[in-house]
Amino acid sequence: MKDKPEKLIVKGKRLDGRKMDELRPIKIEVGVLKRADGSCYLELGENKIMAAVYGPREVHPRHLQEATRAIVRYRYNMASFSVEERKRPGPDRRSVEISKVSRDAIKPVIIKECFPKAAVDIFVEVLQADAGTRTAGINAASIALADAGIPMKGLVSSCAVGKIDGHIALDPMKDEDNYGEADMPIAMVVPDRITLLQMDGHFTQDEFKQAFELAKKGCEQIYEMQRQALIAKYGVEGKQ
Amino acid sequence: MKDKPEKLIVKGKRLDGRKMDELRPIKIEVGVLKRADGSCYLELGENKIMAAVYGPREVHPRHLQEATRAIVRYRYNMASFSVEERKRPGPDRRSVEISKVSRDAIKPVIIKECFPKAAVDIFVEVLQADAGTRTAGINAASIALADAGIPMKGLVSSCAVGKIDGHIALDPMKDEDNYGEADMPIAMVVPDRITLLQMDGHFTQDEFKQAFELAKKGCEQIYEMQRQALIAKYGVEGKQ
Amino acid sequence: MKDKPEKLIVKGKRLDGRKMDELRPIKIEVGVLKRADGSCYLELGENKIMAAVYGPREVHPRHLQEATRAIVRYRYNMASFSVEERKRPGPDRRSVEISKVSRDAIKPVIIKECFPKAAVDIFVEVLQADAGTRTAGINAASIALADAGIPMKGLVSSCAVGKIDGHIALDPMKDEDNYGEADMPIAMVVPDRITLLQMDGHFTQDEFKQAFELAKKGCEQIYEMQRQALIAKYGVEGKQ
Amino acid sequence: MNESIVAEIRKDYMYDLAKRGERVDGRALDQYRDISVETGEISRAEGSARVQIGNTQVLVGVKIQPGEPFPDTPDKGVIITNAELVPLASPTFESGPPREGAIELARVVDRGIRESGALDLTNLCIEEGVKVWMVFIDMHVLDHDGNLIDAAALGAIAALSNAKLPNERYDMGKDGQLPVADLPVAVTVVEMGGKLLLDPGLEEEQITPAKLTIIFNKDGSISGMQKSGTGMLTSEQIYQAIEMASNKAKEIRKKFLERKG
Amino acid sequence: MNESIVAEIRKDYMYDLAKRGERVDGRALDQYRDISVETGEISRAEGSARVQIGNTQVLVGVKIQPGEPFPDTPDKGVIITNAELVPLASPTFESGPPREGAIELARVVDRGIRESGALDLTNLCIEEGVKVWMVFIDMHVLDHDGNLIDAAALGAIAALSNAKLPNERYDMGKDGQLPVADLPVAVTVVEMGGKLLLDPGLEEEQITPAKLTIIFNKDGSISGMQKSGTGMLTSEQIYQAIEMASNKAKEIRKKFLERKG
Amino acid sequence: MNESIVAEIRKDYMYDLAKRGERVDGRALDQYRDISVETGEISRAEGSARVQIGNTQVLVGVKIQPGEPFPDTPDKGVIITNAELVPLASPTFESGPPREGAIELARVVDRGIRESGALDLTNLCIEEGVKVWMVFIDMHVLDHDGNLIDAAALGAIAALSNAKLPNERYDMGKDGQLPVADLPVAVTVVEMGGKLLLDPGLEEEQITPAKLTIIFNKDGSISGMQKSGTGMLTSEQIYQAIEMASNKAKEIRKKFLERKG
Repeated sequence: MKDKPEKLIVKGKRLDGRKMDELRPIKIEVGVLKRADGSCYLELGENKIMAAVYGPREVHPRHLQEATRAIVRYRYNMASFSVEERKRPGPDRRSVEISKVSRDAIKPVIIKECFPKAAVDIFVEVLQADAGTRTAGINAASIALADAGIPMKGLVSSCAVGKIDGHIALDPMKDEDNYGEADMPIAMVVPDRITLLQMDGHFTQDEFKQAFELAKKGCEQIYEMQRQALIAKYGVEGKQ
Repeated sequence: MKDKPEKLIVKGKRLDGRKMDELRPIKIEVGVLKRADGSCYLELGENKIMAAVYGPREVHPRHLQEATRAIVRYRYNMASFSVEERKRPGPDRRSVEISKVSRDAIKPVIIKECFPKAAVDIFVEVLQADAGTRTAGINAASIALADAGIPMKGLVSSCAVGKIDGHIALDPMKDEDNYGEADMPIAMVVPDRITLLQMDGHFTQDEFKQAFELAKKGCEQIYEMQRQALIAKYGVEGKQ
Repeated sequence: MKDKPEKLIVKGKRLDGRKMDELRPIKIEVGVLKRADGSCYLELGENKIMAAVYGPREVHPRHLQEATRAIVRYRYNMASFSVEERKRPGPDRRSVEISKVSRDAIKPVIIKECFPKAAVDIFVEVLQADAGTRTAGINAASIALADAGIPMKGLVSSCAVGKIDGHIALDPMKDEDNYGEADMPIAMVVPDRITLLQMDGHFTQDEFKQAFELAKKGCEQIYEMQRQALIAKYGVEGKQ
Repeated sequence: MNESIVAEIRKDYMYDLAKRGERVDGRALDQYRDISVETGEISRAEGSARVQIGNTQVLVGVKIQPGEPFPDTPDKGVIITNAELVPLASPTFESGPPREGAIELARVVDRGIRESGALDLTNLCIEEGVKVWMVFIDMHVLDHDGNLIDAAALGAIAALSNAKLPNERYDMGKDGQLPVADLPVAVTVVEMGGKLLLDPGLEEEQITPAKLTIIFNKDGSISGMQKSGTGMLTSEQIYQAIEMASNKAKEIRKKFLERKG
Repeated sequence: MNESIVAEIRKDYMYDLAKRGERVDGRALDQYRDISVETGEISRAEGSARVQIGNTQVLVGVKIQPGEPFPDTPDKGVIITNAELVPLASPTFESGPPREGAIELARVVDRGIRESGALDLTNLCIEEGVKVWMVFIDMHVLDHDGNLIDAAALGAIAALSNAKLPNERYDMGKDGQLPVADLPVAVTVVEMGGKLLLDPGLEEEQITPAKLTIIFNKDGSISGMQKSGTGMLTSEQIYQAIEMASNKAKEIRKKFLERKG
Repeated sequence: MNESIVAEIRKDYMYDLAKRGERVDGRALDQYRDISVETGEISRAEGSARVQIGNTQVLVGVKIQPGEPFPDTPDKGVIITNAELVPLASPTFESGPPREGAIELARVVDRGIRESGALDLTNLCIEEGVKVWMVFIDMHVLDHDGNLIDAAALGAIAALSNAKLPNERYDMGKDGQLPVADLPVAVTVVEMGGKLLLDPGLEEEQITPAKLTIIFNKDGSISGMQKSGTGMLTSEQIYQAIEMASNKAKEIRKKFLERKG
């Protein structure tokens, strides 16, 4: 790990030149995989994420089936080479938790009643990581679901907000995350339905409010980009 | 591990003041858990044991079902903090063997034909260990079964006997077990049906006889305490 | 590991006195186990191999069943004490691959249509290893199948060929394998149906041809020994 | 099928109650169940606490042993937090390696301890780069009647507050008290029929679409949050939940942690 | 269902036989099957023995390698005993990590070796706290026709008696003989219809409710016992079993172990 | 059942096509699909390459870190090759530890790299017996449309050719280029209806009885072969396959590997 930079904010700008309320550049490609029913490749700064959706499809093992609706599964996984120090392949406790909260974040928008007894499987592969992989993964997964034609009540948009040298800042990148004082990823169905909220670090209750409002603004911007990507592909918002 | 005490027996008394044929203090509480169908908290000296019974209940996976009677499962587990050196969570070879012989010790008294295709699950958690956890666990499990209203042919009562500085002694505690020359846990349905018998160490055949007879006396005392605990709770011996 | 011998070939002879196209001594015993449906003990030089076949028998778990034919499973396993440095029990990546290619090598001769929904299970235990265990295992498995009365289109015969100090040599033993430049195990249904072909090391295309032709000659010799062993046991070639 | 209809009716009933400000067990929406905290029960552990919230029961043991530091933090002690949802505690818990529920529980409690600064890890260095104290926080669930997370988190900080540094056992002088710098308290709120309820019981937890746990420090600041469940919350609900939980956290800390301080 | 009726009839038949002092394979109640012990077959191992008891066949390999001692016994060698019930040996054995049957088998044999003092572990120290001999006893079952435990235990002690210390391989002088101080022998007795039978065959083992294995030292003392099965034994039966087994153990030791001594 | 009849008909159709020298996707029998190789995409890795063969897509990352050598090769670096067939890439891939398909894939690629001498392991020694470079080759399959092995092998050598030695990160001077001595290329041939086809697409791969992968060095010699599938090949077919593959390997190497050299 590199040493902590002396300052994370210089003259109101962040190490990568961003303003406090500025997202990193985002690139979205829809429908990039052949085998998956829906897919999305997404870059958020240095993060490179591939998401795929399979479904509706048969459930194995059978006893997991639900009689009146589809089950939704979500697997967040990091490629071994996606981080500085090679990661052992396979799930660890962190990825199990992220898979769980991401599933909780995405599931509310899926109209599960359309596919009784079936499964909708969401796979997110982190090809390169630079802080914010879970939020980037949720954004990509949301688009991949639309690409797969899974009926949804809306898109889920996600981003994080951090506290950096005492300031609230949108979408922390790796150094800001490592050396910052707080990190809070949220996911939202625009305009105001929160489906993910995690926080660790230190926020006064006032700081929390400021951060939370900023994060919601970030989600709104991301939502717009998600929409545009789907319109560019389909002419409309992910309708089949 | 502490060093071996110079003598384990001084003037016919053991390190904790007990006589050779004396059990450690026993405390029994019946029905201490809400979710379990039956439960028992038991202290034997420094041992603290929680036992719970679930059942009769459905068997998963299905292929383990038996058409004409219940299956009985037994899981002995040590809490990580129950021993001096923190134990990694989960089963190890020792706990697998103890689970097996404990199940063999308890199963003969359960009237399995009452519940075809069902399971009776027995869980024993060692919260603090001080030699004798398997016997204490069997005693607690036996009471938890009665508390759950599982039909039984009798109670199983269990205790160990050891050889300490050349003397046969009832119910060895940790130092006696660590530095003793033999250890023999037994379980019995009073008056004379042995359901568990293990021994390791060194016994002449005469010593074995002496030890075995002493262990049976110990079981009889424990049986009396088990009965009293159930009577205190139910007025009668575990009849529903 | 011992140091590399200065020369692996001296005056046209190999370290164990063999000629370049000479197999190690082979010993075959048919039907040596009671519980298995078919079995074979085989020695190839210092290799000691036990193979057993169970089947046709029921398939567990059920979903692996195939409606119109038997499934074939093959497990290659090394005993912990079979190699110089004690091997941890259980499958490793090498044994998983060997099991797979051995199954691919054996399966073509089994008339699977005779036993719909059933399994034919082949187990190969390496009791002592000295290079060539997978080929020796296939040879033994082939006989064990015949011993079990499984209908087959033919016997599979297998041997390896290596490049040793620049020379092509049949059936490398351990030192030749460790210090040789190439190793190529093949399996064949005589006269010319190749069912296994693996190679690693360095062969020019000409060397490959020379090696391949030599390996086929080796397989023919082995086939003859397999036949003789079955005739000795059954009077005919494994027909029941 | 009948079973699921009964469940549906029961759920509707509980939602209706909630809308009227009532709960199945008679509590007010903002009423916590009775809490009890007993410490020091496990003498084999360096610290321990048994927490009961209603019928929910969690036993937390803290073991402290010397070990090697992580290469990138050579001067810091190590915290390892683990939750065991043993099958003794609930008919729905199974044997085997921790599943996502146990992992999430452990990780949320872990972050609360860590981020609140409850343990100053540099205090736990014995010899830089060579030997530090490893603090194992093992949360053993004994009876699961809802809201495990608040119980486990309370048990963890109570066990830490009560733990000693076992210097004697390792020939490093006299035993000391594990220094604890803050007292984070987790409080969980669930949403039901548009209303917020403190401290969900098992049945409430099973039917609620969304749960929010907030961990507060002594000074009222927040050191951790975790939303779970597949429901959605409005900003308004989140702000309201924080307010409800904030007061309760202060009360719990005062009653069960500070009196020992 | 028919299958289980046939099994029931067969069981009754065997019980009736036992009551009359007879067994399905024609043996007397106290008659052991034929035993054969071949040692040294696996030259790759430091010691090995193939034991057959009737059709039951176990191959035991002993590997001896230098390794680190356990921290709490820095001057003692290490014994690691493992049993593999590979699926080649029985239609009921499955692939995968050792199940309770294999674990119990290994642990009973292990305790017999250990508690009898067969290996003096302090003899196996090379450099205190740094390097000791690790003795791996691997019991590989090849054919399971009942009474694996006696076969495995006999194989273990025969393989140890036959093992060398591979000093040369590790540049520590000449190879030596592994010093073996006692010769524990396990003998198993089962109860059937009130009678006791020595050395159960597979079919007997499957229907017997209770099995008792006793491990005897050279001097006739006992270094291990293990009751298994879900039956109950009376004290009288236990005393009688010890007597039956004690004589047999002496005989087996004399015939298969001491002649090599 | 219908499904399997359809599959049977489809299979017959493809066999018939092959006999006439045609393929379902319109390719000639010896025609490879379009290949693309992009390197350096993953800046977090020391080397990386994304290979596409038709719709098949594999991303290979190479991580290089210091570590301990194996005791028996104290002066040699270590190669660790791993393939992840993640469930994102195909409806038939499942989560969990690598199954035999992934293991075979990794091991074949590994042998090709190793046996070709592409990496001179003695060049990767930092301090004999103490510290060497560990080269992790991780092959992450993203889209499985047949012939993963050629794609993975090509990705592996392309990523290695493109990798740097991260000396700076470990305070060992300037970053260097990982020295790559040979450029092994794997080419796969399948048999169908007596004909040989280069570069099987997914559907072809699923119905072919036998597949042969051959790995060629720069000088045309062979460093690895692997037959898979339960079909049988004649000697003639094997010789012919080698010839077909040999030419193609040269072409691929020239186009996608040497231009970077």
